[in-house]
Amino acid sequence: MLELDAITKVFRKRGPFGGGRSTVALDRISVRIGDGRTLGVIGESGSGKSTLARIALRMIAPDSGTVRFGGRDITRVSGKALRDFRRKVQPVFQDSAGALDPRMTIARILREPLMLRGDVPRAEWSKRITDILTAIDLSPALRDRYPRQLSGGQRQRIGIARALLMEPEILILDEPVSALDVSVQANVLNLLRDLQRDRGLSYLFIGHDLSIAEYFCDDILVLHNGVQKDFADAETLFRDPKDDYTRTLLAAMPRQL
Amino acid sequence: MTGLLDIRRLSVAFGPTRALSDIDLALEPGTRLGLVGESGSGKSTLGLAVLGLLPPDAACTGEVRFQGEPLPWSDDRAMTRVRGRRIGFIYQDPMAAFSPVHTIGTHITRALRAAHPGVGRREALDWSVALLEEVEINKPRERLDHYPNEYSGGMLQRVMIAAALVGDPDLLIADEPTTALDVTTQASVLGMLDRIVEARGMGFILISHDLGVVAEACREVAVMYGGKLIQRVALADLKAEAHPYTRALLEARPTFGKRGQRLSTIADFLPSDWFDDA
Amino acid sequence: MIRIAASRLATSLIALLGAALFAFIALRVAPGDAARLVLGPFATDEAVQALRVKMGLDDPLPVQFWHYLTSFVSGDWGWSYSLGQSVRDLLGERFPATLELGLYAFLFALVAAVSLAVIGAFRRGLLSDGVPRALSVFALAVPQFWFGIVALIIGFEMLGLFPGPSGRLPPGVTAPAGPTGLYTIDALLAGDLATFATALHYLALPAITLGLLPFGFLLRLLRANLLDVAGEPFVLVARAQGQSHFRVFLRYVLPNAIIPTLMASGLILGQLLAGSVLVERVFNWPGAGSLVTQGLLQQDYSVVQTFILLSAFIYILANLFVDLLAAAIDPRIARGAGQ
Amino acid sequence: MSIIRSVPVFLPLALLTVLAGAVVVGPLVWPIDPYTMDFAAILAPPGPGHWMGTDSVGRDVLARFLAGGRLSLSVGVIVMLGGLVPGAIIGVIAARAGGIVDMVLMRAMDSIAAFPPILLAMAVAIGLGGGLWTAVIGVIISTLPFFARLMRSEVLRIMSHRFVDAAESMGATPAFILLWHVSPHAASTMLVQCAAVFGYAIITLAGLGFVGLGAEVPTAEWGVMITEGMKYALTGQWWLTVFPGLGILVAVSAANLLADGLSATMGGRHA
Repeated sequence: MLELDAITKVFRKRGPFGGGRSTVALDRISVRIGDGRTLGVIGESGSGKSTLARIALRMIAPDSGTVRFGGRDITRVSGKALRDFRRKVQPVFQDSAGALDPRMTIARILREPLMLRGDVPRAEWSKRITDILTAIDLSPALRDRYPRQLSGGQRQRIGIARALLMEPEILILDEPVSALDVSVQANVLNLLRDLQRDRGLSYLFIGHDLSIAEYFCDDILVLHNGVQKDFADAETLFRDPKDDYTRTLLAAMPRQL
Repeated sequence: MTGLLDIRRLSVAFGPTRALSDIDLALEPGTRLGLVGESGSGKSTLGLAVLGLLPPDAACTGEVRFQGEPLPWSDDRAMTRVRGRRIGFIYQDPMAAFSPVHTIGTHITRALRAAHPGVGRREALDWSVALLEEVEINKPRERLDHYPNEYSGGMLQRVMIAAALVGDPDLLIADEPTTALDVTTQASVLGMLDRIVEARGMGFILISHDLGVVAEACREVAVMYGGKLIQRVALADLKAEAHPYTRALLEARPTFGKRGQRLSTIADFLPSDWFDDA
Repeated sequence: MIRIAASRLATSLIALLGAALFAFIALRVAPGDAARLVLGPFATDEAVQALRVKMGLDDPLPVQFWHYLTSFVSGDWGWSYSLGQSVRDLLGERFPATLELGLYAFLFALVAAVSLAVIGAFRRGLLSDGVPRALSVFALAVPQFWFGIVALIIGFEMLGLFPGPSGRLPPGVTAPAGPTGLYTIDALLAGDLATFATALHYLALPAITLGLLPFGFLLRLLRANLLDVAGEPFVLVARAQGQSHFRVFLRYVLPNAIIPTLMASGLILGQLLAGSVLVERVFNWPGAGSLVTQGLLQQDYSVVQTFILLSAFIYILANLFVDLLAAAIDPRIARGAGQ
Repeated sequence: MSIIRSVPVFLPLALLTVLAGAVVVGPLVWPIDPYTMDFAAILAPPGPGHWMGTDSVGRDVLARFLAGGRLSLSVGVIVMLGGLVPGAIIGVIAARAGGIVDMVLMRAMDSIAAFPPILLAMAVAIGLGGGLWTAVIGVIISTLPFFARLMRSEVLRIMSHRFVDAAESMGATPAFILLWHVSPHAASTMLVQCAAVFGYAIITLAGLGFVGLGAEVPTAEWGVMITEGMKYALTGQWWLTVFPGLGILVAVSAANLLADGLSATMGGRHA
């Protein structure tokens, strides 16, 4: 269980002699991720949703508020304690090309988590990689390809596979299907649902598309300029939005066909 | 009455890669057509081909007639008189569509004077102010002196719409005009396009990957895949007469009410040798 | 804008101090005897010792650095034993010749590079594309002093089209009197077209030789920038608005490509200053550069030291000027990221 | 490796190899010693026996050309490596440490870069007492900013990629990221820079030799040979200057073209 409690983050644009403007990226935001559920955080650009993802991954520390994992305060831990936490919470990024090192073959990319875990014997690596490729519906023959030789959907699956090899409890999905074509989106969303069911994973889903969020998430938090506008389970939110901003978002959605 | 646009057997190739194959597409005046396809379908290439703005290494065959006459692609001077005056164009990424070292006013007046060579500087300036007002930019006179980086994406997109309208074109081609924008901005830009196209009664081609976006502003849909035109159908008949690929596009979208169900994928509708991506 | 200017000024000051410190370390603290460097190999040990005291070489290093810096800034640049004149007077005397040469070299580089780059960008073809490319490869790889010699062999000795390596004017012609010290300009001011033409004739080969490196550098940079900008979406959009190919190039592509090219002006100034040392020797051009070569060959280093540090200062100030200019022209820098 | 097979890399590389082969093997095949004077054959034009002619004291120009080439190419390699190692280390430290360390290191590099390279090398060579090796040290110092700035920006660029974020999330240490992700990317960029610096070193040292600060008379070095030949250039003995200059031109063009070719070929693989 990952708990973010009253998280505040302010970004300052520093001028050469101090001063400068500051933007509140997150204003006392609290979320809980766990229990095999999916929490959606939805907002437009500048809403602070990506900052929230980075804090959940502890890539950055909040200015105030606490991050707890399994009851332990990990807001400001570093070094080994931070690395221990990190392997339990893995990211999947929007830009599937940028998330994979272009100079490495798929096999090498998938070897990285096994190396970093350190608890899987070297002799098992090859089998683990074959297994995970099968699990994400990709041919093991792809292992010798480079990322640029794969389609966007295939690359996104490799990103997911890499995260899974860490055997995490939580996946932070930062706009995982926004860059994909519609037909590929469905494949990746189906895969993520199957994985959640089979492996008991919990998800933090960051996105801007309400219809995907409604389909994919259990609970939804609506963010606007760093402020929480709405929070409810997906059905309630869509049937009976509490906040004006949520209503604006719903009204702005393109027609459903 | 002659048609507005008549594309006949249009093919485009970049070296060995075929971007478009044998496209036939005709538009009557006032037609509002959504051109839908996924990445690599050739939809943007089609838009640029009509304007004669494909890169020089593109090999282009076939013919495009505009208001009854073939478009003079090989004669760039003549095409210059078509672009902006008879066919307007809106580009997908407003942030990249403006030269960063020129003011918004410079951009608009240049577009204006390209469409109306006789217009003087002062007149162009007043006209620009009126245009910015039409696309709902506040304090247009001050705003003319601002640089693109001082505008938001939505504002820039509205300025680009204004610039595309200066020549009062008979056809407007918009290439993914809202893809780079937020949902709320997208809604307002689409609404504005819808009103403007309606009011001027011009032909409209909206290129998009999103059937929902197209449905906001068009009456007809043309679906493309792999450089080919799969089908063309009135929006109202889309569900009833959908080609299997179009069905796949519709069904694969996660929409309200599909909660908890498995999404259909393209493989559910079409044999696997039909498409490349698994 | 003021804030940007202030911050650029601060970094420039740091760079100036750093450059002075570097020169101080290289020339004063390094194992060689600084007083011996100034006085040359033929001075007596007593004279060297006396100068050591006068230069304060036995003071603590920070004190020495302070003296070094203040005397440099105040224009006290020492004495040339081989020419028996103060370095400041020497450089002042010779500077106009170098300035004139550098000016024409720059003009040649700029005009040739811009026109070739524009032709290459506007028209694709083997000739308009291959020739500029080959020329820039050549210009960046040819040793300038060697090119000068070969130019003399061909242009003077073989064809007789250009004057030999005999300075700025032929022996019998008196230099035009004028305020600038640049013969071409002084001659024009005096209305003396014949002298103007002669001076230009004498400038031709040295200026092309000196301008060769900046020419290759500018050509390469400008071609790359033009190519980049030509692929920008705003070029496509402007074309789609019915603006002609030529106008779009002139109005959108060129201005956007020129600004990053302009940022390299400091480097070009450095190339000209350093190049003048080599090129002036080949043509016996009576400028500051040949003064440096003379000093090097006679191991009279006072002029050399001053010239080196002066070039660094000029480079830093030129960069400061270019940055401020760019900030004034380019709204992205002038008004910050906006939004 | 497939990179080598691309034409823009292969051609200049082949040219450099031929040149290097010639100056290494040449002396074994060409029987004349570069320093032996033959007063019977002073200023002899190119012809059989002396393919590139002889100089003012009857030394064989071809033999000196080959010896000078060996010197120039080896000095090019020395400067390349001598600048690469400390420059790259400075760049990595600046990028990783950030803050004040970064500031100080980069301002120091700015200060060095403020001097036109050949003048900087001059200052160092004078300070250290002159001679070929002091000039080499000077040229090495002048290349430090190129390497350090490039390495710093490479490290920062690569570290900003998502795949590094992913590695950090998997518990990778900074050292692991530097070795596993940064170094393969940085290596190719540095390779391009090395090729360029190789050419730069040759041309700069020849320039220093020309003004008496690099190799000294009577060393067979291309810059010195041009200086010595300059006296005779306009009296008809063109071969004294033309051949060594052509050597520099070919070597430096090849190095620059190799740098361009490498960067174009490997550009496609960059993230």
